[in-house]
Amino acid sequence: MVAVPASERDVRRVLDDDGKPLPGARVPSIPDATLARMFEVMLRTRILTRVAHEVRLGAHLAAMGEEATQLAVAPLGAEDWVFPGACDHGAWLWRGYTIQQFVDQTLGNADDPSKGRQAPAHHAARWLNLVSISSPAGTQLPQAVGAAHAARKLARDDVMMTLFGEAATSTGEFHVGMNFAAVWKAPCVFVCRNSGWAGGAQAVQTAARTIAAKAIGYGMPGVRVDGNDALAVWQVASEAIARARAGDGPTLIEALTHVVFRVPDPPEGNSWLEMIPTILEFREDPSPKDPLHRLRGYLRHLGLWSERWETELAERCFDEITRAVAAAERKPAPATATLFDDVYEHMPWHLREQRAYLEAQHAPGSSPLQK
Amino acid sequence: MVAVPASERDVRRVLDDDGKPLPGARVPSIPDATLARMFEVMLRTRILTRVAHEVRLGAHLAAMGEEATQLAVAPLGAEDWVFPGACDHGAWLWRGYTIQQFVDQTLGNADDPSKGRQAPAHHAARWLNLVSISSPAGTQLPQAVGAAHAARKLARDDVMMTLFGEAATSTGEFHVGMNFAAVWKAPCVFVCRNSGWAGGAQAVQTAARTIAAKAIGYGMPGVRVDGNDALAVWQVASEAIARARAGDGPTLIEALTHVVFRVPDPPEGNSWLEMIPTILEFREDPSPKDPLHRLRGYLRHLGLWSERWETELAERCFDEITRAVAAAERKPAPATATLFDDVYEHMPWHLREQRAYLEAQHAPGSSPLQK
Amino acid sequence: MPTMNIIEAVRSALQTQMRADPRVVVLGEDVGKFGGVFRATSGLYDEFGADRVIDTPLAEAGIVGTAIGMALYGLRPVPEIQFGDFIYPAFDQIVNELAKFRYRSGGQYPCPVVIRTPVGGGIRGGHYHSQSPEALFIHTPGLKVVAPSNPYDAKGLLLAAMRQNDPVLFMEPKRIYRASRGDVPAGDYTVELGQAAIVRPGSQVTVVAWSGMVEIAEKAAALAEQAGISVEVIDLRTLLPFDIDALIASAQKTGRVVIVHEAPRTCGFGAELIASIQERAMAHLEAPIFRVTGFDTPFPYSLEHEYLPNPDRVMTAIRQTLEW
Amino acid sequence: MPTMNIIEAVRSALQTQMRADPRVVVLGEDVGKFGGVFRATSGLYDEFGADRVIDTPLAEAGIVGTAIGMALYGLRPVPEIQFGDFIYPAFDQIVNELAKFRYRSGGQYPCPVVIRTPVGGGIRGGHYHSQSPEALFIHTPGLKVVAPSNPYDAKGLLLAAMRQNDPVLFMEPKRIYRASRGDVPAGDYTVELGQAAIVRPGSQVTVVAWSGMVEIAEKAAALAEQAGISVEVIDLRTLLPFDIDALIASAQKTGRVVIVHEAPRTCGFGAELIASIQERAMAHLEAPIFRVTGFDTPFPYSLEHEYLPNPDRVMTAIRQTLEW
Ligand SMILES: Cc1ncc(C[n+]2csc(CCOP(=O)(O)OP(=O)(O)O)c2C)c(N)n1
Ligand SMILES: Cc1ncc(C[n+]2csc(CCOP(=O)(O)OP(=O)(O)O)c2C)c(N)n1
Ligand SMILES: [Mg+2]
Ligand SMILES: [Mg+2]
Repeated sequence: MVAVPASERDVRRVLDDDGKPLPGARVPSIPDATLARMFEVMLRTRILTRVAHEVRLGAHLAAMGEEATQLAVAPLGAEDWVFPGACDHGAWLWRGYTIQQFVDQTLGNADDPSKGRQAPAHHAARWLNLVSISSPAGTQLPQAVGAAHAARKLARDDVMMTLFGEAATSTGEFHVGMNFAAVWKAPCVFVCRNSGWAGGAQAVQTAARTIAAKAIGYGMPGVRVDGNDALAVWQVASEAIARARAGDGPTLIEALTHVVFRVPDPPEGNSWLEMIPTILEFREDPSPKDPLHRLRGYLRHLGLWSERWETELAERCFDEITRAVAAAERKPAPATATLFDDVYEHMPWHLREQRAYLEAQHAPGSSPLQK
Repeated sequence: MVAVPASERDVRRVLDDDGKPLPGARVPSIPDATLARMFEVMLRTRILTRVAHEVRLGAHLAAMGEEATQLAVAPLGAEDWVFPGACDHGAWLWRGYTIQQFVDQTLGNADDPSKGRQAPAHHAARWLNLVSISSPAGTQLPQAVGAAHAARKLARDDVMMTLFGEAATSTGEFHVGMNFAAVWKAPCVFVCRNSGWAGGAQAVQTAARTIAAKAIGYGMPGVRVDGNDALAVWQVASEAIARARAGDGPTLIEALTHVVFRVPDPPEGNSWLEMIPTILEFREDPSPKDPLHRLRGYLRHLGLWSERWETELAERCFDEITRAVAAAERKPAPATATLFDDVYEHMPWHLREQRAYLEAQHAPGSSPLQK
Repeated sequence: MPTMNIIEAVRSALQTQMRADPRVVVLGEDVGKFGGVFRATSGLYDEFGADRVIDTPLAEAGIVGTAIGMALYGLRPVPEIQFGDFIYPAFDQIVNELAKFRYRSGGQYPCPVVIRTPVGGGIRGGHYHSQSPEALFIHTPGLKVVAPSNPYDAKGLLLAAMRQNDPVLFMEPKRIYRASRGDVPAGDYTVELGQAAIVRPGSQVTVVAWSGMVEIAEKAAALAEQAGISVEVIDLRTLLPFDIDALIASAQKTGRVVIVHEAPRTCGFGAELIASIQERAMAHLEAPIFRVTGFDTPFPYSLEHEYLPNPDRVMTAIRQTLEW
Repeated sequence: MPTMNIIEAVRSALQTQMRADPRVVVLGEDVGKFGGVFRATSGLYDEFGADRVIDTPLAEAGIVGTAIGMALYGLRPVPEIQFGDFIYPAFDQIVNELAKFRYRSGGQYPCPVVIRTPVGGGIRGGHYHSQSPEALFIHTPGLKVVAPSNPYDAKGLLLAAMRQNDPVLFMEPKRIYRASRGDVPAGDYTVELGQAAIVRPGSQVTVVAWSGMVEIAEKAAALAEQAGISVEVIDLRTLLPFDIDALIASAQKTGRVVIVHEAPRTCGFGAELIASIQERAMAHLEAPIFRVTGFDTPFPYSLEHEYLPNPDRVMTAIRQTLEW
């Protein structure tokens, strides 16, 4: 029952390099409004990732070019859960996380939904069934599997999706997550963004010819998809979600992505508001793999795209970021005493004591030198 | 370049159920003396495992029936290293670990080569290139890979072999060990004893059809072998060792074994010397899978076996165990002060202090009640 | 009231809570049909089925990792780790994930997982079936750590742990799993987390212990009594957050404190208790606070009884603090 | 003598020892061509090649597990863990394997692996790029734990660590990786393990610190001086085995001790130091030993400077111990 691609070249595509449906390709039927929204979210993700990169906050460059792959979440329902990796900003925007929330989290101010607890790009949105992100690679995999198994135990038909980079496939967590999922037939979709890029370097992560082939060792189907082709990603994700929802178990999706911008690291100290206007020119990926270029081509092919529409989208996005940053920068940091909240449901004595100590230290006139 | 069996039924065999070469099988050419020694070690392993089981020391029953698989180490050279699992007693006996050492370790007396530090079945023999065993499943895999990589870095052509049960394939350590080995093309042979039995129970470890299939996900060849067929095990192990030695990288061997004796757990408090004679009758495995039965058949076929020879071997083994136990029981426990040796090369102040404290506590007249 | 040993008490707690709350599930290696390596879950599979008593492959990171996901989604998982010594493959999931989920999400994602695991030596288990790793988890903000010493507390504390909303590491004293017997209500009750018990009142020396060492402390107190010394024995029961009030009250009363634990001495939990007590009750202390602990070696095999604290050693420390 | 920062000093130690001993290899994520996330291994790949500067897949258990195998076989591996926060996937290999190999084999299998990892906060790294996990390893018999605070010690201690035969966890203070500069001999020298340094002599209060907190302790001592208080600052340098003689000598001299560390307070290494000092020098202590530490929360992001000990807090503790 285990399907895996016959060869490395067996990569699902729907669109050609310019966004026209390939001859003979099954084209998924996606409503026009949804297609337009996909383009909009991909564009916003691109801009947001780039701006955040330029101010050295909350995004690695490596995520640029992965916008279509991040939209593997698009065919999910709102009740389904997502366990994202560290730079799947598109998944957040798709589900309704706002740019203001994004910026508030990035700056860690008092309005951050996570209360300024984590470094940039480590969001959490319970109301969107988007699970809190951590840095250690791969840890979200067994967690997604547990949630998926729980959904079945509770006789709900929710599906879990988790996203991760190809380097995460080297972790023990990948292995135990995949293995438990297959043994339990958990309704879980594993989406690996294979960019050939890990952190700052291009380390060899595996001697296997494909990531999808790893599925075989778990008795799970594995599929490869062109991660720059938003329609193909939609299609394989839809199939995997349907399988999971029908009780047929998990799927591993290997999405081949690429690293878009080989621009140098920005200097420290760039400011948001200065950087925003200068980003416009970088919006386009010079490579024919650009997922935005392809989806744009498809939309044009359908008569859904115009230069003016895209320009408006981009400008609205810059505008939103500008306003969000301006607002965010006016917001205070979380109150000092909140440092001790949420360690436990109810604060135990030792944290109450430590909070009192900290408040006393911060009280006016408390400097030990003045005594 | 990755070879894996075409189907579950693709399992290497050389001998039929009664030890005759199967029609068309390539029979490995093994010197007569080696074949006889293989039978002897398997028989001794069987007896030792069973006796140790009856006195509830140092062996699980599950290892009985895996004697031929443990001899995957037989084609190795003495310079090659073995990272065994917890019950690969045959590997130890094959390499020259004596029954006396086995019993001394089991009883943890002063002559135990590991100084009574570990529970039974956790041997270590540096002089035999047999690496110290620990309990946590799978931890020896990356260690074997590291040693293998080290051998290549030092331009030596030593090969490492590691043995483990099928449950260990569920651990993160299996994954990282296999992955590093394949990425580094380390000269390492992975031998999985697949008994379908894990500890006291038969938990499902994987949804994959075979363990060998897991090799695909690492870009490593995987082979299946009938683990009850000593000649087939010798053959696949020899091939994998040769590949490793030639610089062609690691191999995963899945040896299909079975659990021989479904006898109940013995009562607590059985003594070695009482149990030894009563074991004789259990020597034979009723199932046609018994690896001893098969190798016996082959030896008979070659004219190398006689009833009398085997009886003598068995009696000599019982005799050796009897004498070893009698000697071991007369040996003292390790001296109390040795508790603090070997934590570090040189004992730091805090351990010297703790040793002095313990010696004072044990000094005559030191009972606090007498003060 | 029925008599139970610790295993039976744990099983009774699991059964009670599984009947009361359909969200409770048990998972781990061989916890299902087989009933667990120490039989703590035996019978649960028959009563609650494979949906709620879940066998897993051999992978502690998977057991805890999936338990986290279950808890996030709304179940109340109670994973079992076969031996405390095998908890380390799950260390990252416990320390970086489970303990931090509530905090890192600003309170959005509580993670109520109760991890049960047997700890401690004295069963001829060697390095890998004997360890007492409590200090590692007490040093991990976001976890609670509970360590009962007897059947009554085991059931009551486990029920309390399963009913609150923070992750708990529940350590069970395996050496006395069966040896420790006592009256345990068949029905429902809880023992509040964070409360120590004075298991023996006394006036001259306070001995603090937990888990398998409470028995040793009590034996030492009995020896002391024979020698005319009145010892108060405190069973800490919850190690994080620990009952500072009980400790300080006793230390202020006796002025002399001895801590007993099985884990290695250096950076063990005894050190924290000493630090916390001297910070608050220095003026009352008549002597340094002494520790009777396991030594700073890996847990040994042949010499395990030389390694383990015993009543004699505790008695020596009691004398030492009195004679100081 | 050249001036170096800590990164350069670490690199210089690696280069010196790799030239001296062909068995030394470096491995880890991106340590090769890329030169390491903090550039500590940059240049080594060019000089020593891919055979001795080994890139690995992303798997800390694999990095440490294979390093163990290399050491058993006869190499002297120096693995790098990118951040101390990511060491937990290797916890089982470190605690159950690396630390116990020599002991469990009766001395047959020494395992000389030196694990380098950056620790500590103050770089806006949040939960997962800021932790100080030393206590977990100090509680693990069989390991040595080293934590330099400046370039000179970093090079000398790392050279010493690579030349002895026990496993070492070598923790580097990442906040001051580049900010801390000083004279460092270009050539070969060692700083003996197990020896503290009195970085500032004083008579009234002893402040004990290590790693990134030594700087804070020194600043507090300077503040104290302005207030007419003479503070002795001890940089522990090696945390296991720690220099008990230096601690006791200073405590006996001053009678007042403050411990400063970044890690959470409860069950941190400060507790052990307090326990050890009061056991041996109680009669000399004029006040409880106070701790200035990180709080018992996960390492925060926005409020990290509220979390971290600072000179003001140390000064408060100094006053407290004097006024007690
Ligand atoms: C367990 C662990 N070790 C090390 C790191 C440091 N690190 C951060 S990103 C990264 C590379 C990740 O590459 P990949 O998984 O391909 O994700 P991508 O950056 O391409 O999204 C590494 C090693 C980490 N996050 N987790
Ligand atoms: C990490 C870890 N968790 C749990 C255990 C407890 N345990 C001991 S043996 C065993 C089953 C091992 O089965 P398998 O790997 O198939 O080996 P076999 O017993 O068949 O040789 C388990 C779970 C362990 N040894 N290590
Ligand atoms: Mg990548
Ligand atoms: Mg097995």
